[in-house]
Amino acid sequence: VGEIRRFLRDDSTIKVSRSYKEISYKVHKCREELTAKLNRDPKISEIAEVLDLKIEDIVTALDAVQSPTSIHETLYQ
Amino acid sequence: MTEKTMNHVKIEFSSLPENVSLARVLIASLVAQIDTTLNDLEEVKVAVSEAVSNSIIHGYQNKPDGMVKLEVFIKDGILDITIEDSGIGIENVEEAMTPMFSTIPERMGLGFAFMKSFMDSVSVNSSLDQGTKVSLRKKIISDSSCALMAK
Amino acid sequence: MTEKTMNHVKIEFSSLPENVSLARVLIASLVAQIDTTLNDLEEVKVAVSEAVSNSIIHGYQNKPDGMVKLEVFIKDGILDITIEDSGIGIENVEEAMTPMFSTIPERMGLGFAFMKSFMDSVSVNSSLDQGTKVSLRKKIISDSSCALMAK
Ligand SMILES: Nc1ncnc2c1ncn2[C@@H]1O[C@H](COP(=O)(O)OP(=O)(O)O)[C@@H](O)[C@H]1O
Ligand SMILES: Nc1ncnc2c1ncn2[C@@H]1O[C@H](COP(=O)(O)OP(=O)(O)O)[C@@H](O)[C@H]1O
Ligand SMILES: [Mg+2]
Ligand SMILES: [Mg+2]
Repeated sequence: VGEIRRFLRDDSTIKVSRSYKEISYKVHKCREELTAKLNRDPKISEIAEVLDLKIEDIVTALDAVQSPTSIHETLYQ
Repeated sequence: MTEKTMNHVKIEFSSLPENVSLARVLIASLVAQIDTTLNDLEEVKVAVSEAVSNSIIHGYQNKPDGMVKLEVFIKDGILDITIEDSGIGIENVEEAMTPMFSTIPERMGLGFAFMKSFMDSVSVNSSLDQGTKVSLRKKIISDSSCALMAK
Repeated sequence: MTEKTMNHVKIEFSSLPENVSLARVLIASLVAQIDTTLNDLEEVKVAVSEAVSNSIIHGYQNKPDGMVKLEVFIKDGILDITIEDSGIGIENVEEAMTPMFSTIPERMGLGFAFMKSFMDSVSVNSSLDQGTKVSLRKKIISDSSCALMAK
């Protein structure tokens, strides 16, 4: 078991996940920069390429740090 | 391209408020499979959240023992989504879809308005005491970019 | 606490390689509803990815027209997950679960070993030409922290 764990840590598919907050910040910044450069809203894949992130991580990070929307607030009220 | 974006996903989950976020993450990660913008992604997420919250809040009146179904087809750059509950149903669909109409005084009554403004089409089927099915459609990829990517 | 962590989710999706990531995102967002560590989260994600990839690669032999089912129950801090396909099935389950065993020479044959090392229990039901069902279980929250949170 120990060996498998060590193996996993070294495996490139399981990079230590950077904090969602950090990813989310970078994604928004990158989107602004690319929008200015390309003169259009960039594709998610373009942002992923520039930041060297998996689309999966971008999607998860964006949702994880989202400020509670009115929907969520009303759900809990 | 056609082959690559063809996908079919069906999910059913308990009518818990925390599952709104589950539905958001799910739809986001599906839409992200189509090569699209963050803006499209946000719009679809909001539309789906609104429909799923409606099923939980209105359909099941916040009781956690209902099940909400979400089904997604992706084909040729078109996204077809249905959100279904077996809750109380809607008496007058047309009235319910009117902006600012809500049966709960504190609510804004803008859920259907968001769905209509963010998706290409919204249709609602509902029967009292049987449940509600909302169908949403949006073209994500234009034919030209489809053709381009098929190369 | 009990009430809050009780959840039930069923999903079915096309046997496409990109849906492995869908399953990962889904399970991550579900497990994150339980107040757990990133380590637990990573472990469950790996176990689920391995089982889902097996269904796609081995069960459906990479054909995209199969459906993979994933069902998750969360109750009292225990996570029960099943991954099911209607693919080719496994002839000898015991042999298949042996570390380093693979029917595809280039593969490492460690999928089941990962599942066993990351989950508390792994059981496999399979019939040739009928399909395979993998059941995974993991206790995420200890009784003491459960009691703490119930306050
Ligand atoms: N799934 C549903 N089941 C029962 N009633 C619903 C459902 N969805 C919407 N409704 C009804 O339609 C009305 C308008 O919905 P919406 O535009 O989302 O506004 P709001 O949710 O703020 O009330 C709701 O107040 C409710 O009466
Ligand atoms: N869902 C499945 N359907 C059919 N065969 C399977 C399935 N899951 C696993 N197997 C068989 O079990 C073997 C071992 O699986 P695993 O430990 O994940 O290693 P690997 O995927 O690297 O081959 C596979 O090579 C395959 O023959
Ligand atoms: Mg609403
Ligand atoms: Mg495997």
